[in-house]
Amino acid sequence: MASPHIMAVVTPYTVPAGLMDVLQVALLVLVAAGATALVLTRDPLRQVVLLSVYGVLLAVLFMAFQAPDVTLSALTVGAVILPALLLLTLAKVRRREK
Amino acid sequence: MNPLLPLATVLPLVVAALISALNPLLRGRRRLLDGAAILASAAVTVLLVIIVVQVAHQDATYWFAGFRPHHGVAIGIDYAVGPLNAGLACLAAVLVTASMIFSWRYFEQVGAYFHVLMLTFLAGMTGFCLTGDVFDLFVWFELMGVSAYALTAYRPEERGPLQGALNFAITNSIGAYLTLSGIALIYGRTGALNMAQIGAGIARHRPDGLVVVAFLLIITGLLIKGAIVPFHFWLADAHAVAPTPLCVLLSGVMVELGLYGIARVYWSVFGAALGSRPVITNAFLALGLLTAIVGALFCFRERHLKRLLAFSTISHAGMFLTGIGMLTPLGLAGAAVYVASHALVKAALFLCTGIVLHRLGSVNETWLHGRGRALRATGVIFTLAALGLADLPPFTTYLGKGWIEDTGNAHGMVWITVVLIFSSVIVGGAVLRVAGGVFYGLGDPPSESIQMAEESSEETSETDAGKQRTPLTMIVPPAVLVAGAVVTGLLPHLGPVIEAAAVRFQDQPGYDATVLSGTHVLHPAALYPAERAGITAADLITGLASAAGGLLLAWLALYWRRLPVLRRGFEPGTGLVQPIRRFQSGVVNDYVTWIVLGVACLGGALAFSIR
Amino acid sequence: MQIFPFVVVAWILAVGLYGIVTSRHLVHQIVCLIVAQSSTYVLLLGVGYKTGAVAPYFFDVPDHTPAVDPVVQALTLTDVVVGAAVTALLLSLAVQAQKRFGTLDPQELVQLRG
Amino acid sequence: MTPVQRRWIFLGAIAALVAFYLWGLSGLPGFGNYPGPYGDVINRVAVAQTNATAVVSAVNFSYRGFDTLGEEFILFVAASGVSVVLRHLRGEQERDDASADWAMPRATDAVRLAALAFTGPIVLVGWYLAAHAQTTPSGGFQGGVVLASAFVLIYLAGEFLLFKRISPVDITDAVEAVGSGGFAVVGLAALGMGLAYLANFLPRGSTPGAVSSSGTIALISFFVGLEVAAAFLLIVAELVEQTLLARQEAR
Repeated sequence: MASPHIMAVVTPYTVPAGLMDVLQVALLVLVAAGATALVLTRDPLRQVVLLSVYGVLLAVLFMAFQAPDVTLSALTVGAVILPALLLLTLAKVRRREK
Repeated sequence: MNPLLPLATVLPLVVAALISALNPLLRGRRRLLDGAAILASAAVTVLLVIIVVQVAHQDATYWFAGFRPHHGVAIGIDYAVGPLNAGLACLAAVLVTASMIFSWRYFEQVGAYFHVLMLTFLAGMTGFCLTGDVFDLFVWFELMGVSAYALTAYRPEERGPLQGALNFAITNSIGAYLTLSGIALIYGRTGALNMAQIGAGIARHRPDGLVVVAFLLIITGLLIKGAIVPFHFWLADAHAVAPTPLCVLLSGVMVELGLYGIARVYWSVFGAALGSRPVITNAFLALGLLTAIVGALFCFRERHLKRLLAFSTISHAGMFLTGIGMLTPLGLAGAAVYVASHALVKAALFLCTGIVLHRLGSVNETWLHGRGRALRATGVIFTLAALGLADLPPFTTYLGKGWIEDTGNAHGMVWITVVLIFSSVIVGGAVLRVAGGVFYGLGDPPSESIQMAEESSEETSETDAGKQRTPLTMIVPPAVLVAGAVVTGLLPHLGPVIEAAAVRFQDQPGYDATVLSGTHVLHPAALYPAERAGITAADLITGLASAAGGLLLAWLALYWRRLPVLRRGFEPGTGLVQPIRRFQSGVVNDYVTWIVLGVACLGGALAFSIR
Repeated sequence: MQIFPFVVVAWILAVGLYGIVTSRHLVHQIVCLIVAQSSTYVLLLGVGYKTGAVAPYFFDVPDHTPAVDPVVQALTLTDVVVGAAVTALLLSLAVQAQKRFGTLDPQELVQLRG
Repeated sequence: MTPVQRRWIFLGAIAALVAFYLWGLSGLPGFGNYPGPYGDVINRVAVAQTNATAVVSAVNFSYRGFDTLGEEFILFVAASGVSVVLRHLRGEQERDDASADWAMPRATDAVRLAALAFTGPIVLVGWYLAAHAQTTPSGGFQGGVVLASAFVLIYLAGEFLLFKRISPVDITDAVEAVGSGGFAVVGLAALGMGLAYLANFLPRGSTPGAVSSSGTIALISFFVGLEVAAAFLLIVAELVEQTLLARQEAR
């Protein structure tokens, strides 16, 4: 473990508090709007695209909440895996709906 | 620390993974596969029996990865094991073992998925029972849930299982997320996930909005799992279509685990903060008694055997919640004994239904009328189990219900006895009617209605071959379970031992001391003065009365055509329950609406009385 | 700012439940379930947040720098996995339901009534 | 209930529920004021106790490792469940469907090239993430998902046969079981040494933050990575399976 007095010289990069607040509020508003849009979109195929966007929005919000680990998961799951699964499902389902 | 405690959960998980990994090698070696799965669940049963004996007089705590709490702050996850929760886990293991033996070579065509899912289900149940950490509770709740959804859809080529599994999965997932929201809320206040630590943290202040809301949200998921009206709709849809071995587990223990969760969360977390307020008791009693009545009425009009048994489970869940909701040691002890004995007879009933399905290819009571005469042994076991369900002494069920009624009477609530006997009579009457009609051909053959004919054609056989006889592996488990329901009542000192366990379960300071500082409280102080738990004349009389009422009702149901006065009341579908029948619509959107409405109403009641 | 994130949490939950109740398409309903669940992520991370604190990684910052709560982040990770698992299972059920019922409208996926 | 009745009942109920929920939420200490003690204690002791600088991974794989064990098995069960539910689709003839046009047209060469070009780096990133659980924001779960998405890219590129060759269900099944079972066995190993289940029994290295540091945390992260990658791969494979058959016949 490096000795503390050496490490103390390195100041971690932090966003100024006021800016952080604004950023978080903006992201929260975007997430709330994204959730609403996602629910009100009744066409599943459009929903898949929106879900991807919503996944990214959540990921960025979690970044602002200082949770990089969760950001990575939200990105990979919310923006890639879930939309992919939904697309595959819709591909099968739609084929039969015709 | 006792290394057996983690094994109760880890052993089935490891065997499940092993079976899955060796799946290609096991293909075509069903005996090996069945044997491994049965051995694993039997081993877990033995393990849990040992644990129950070890913790009979002193609760045990297990800290995973060895992170013990310091100064009252827990940084790891613990198992907090007492006789009641270890006993419930043991009951789950017994039923899993019985269903595994029953399904010996049962599902011929498919791979190892059935065994894998049954074992993970068992692991989820033991983890849920033993854990002392709220988030860990959520994790095992979900493992149990996901295994059960997948098993419900085990025959996905049919419509019923798909619809049942979808409704089951969606309602229970919403419940799980509400529970998680409650956990997050209480964590935001106390910065703790350990039940004892949270309880100690919130006990110091008057309960405010956050505590009340967190409590209600956490128990909502458990009420849904516990099939309490109006959160019960998913149950009948899922139970009616699940494979028989799974029905045994869903009805026998999973529903009861939800109610256990409520008891655990109340007495280990919120009890000290909320205090024993009348509003809590009243809310629990109202929900419990409503559930008991609604379940019983639905049960009686049902002709689909599995659905009939499913509704009887709902009715019994209401009775269990009534026992827990009394908040007295005797009520909890009664609920515990009732849960155990009900699980044994209900499992036997479901297994007998499975035999009927295997031999006769239907579970429709109307169609089956008189066709079960050849199944002599099955008929005897079914009838005995039905009498047990109707609370006939010496089946231990009468003792459990008797204690709940005793504690109600002691607190001046005689109407509890009335409602419980009413529900027992109706449920018992329905199941005895089935026994008499199907296995002995009693009564007039019922007329076939169009709807019934449709339903009977839907259920196709689960088994593939050998329909000419009942294998020993199918008939022995229900016989043993029914015998077990008698034997448990004959155990010496049953009453005092169970009541002492209930007192310890309700002793929150004692629980805190055991978990957080590792000290043991030898003589826990009871919240309420202990009442005498034993076999009283009142218990025997109400038990006999319920069984007699059930028999009379069954006789009436079988012979009503000869009594012109009763002609209207008993016609299936035209009776009392017709107006409430349309609530059970099968549409998951409706079910979710009822859940939200139920939470809102309960929330309103709690908010206005605890504020 | 004190309560605003939690208002958003309640809103997301309500909107998700609204979608589930009014849905006429099973896949849409499953997406709404994902939305309802995402409210728990925001709630968990919201209660563990500390103004001005860094992420709980001590790779390039001194050991005693104030950091936000790592526990809720671990819980959220678990929650994300659980959600993905349930979603996958539900989607496979939807595929089968479409095949067996010929529709994905929850109101027509009715086999047995009480 | 008719949809209109349902909507109104629901709107009334949800308004009450939201009000009730907000009543509870308003009792929180307020955003940005996490009260502790759990997270603060962990932040204080984790680096010294585990030699992992990524405290979230330390919580996931050590302090609350038992939760993660349950979580991995939930994923394991979901993958098995998907196989159970979809197995009856396999083998059922859907020849008539194969000609119908549906929402996944054949990829153009440009898309295929781009997707394939990305596959290599993504596998690398996934591996990197899975191997650095103990140091930086990453871990078996994220790495596993990224690995799985690399295979999804192969699928997007239209190389179905390659996809099928890479992920034959039996082997993926086995890998998945090894991942989740391996996690459980790491815990048992500790038990066998007389320690608590899931206790960290490996040497933790001398430097916090080194790739070889943190003992079982890195090992468990590896197994989680295996489990997650295999589980998602299986789920995708089950959903794709039929598509594969349909395309093969069309060729």
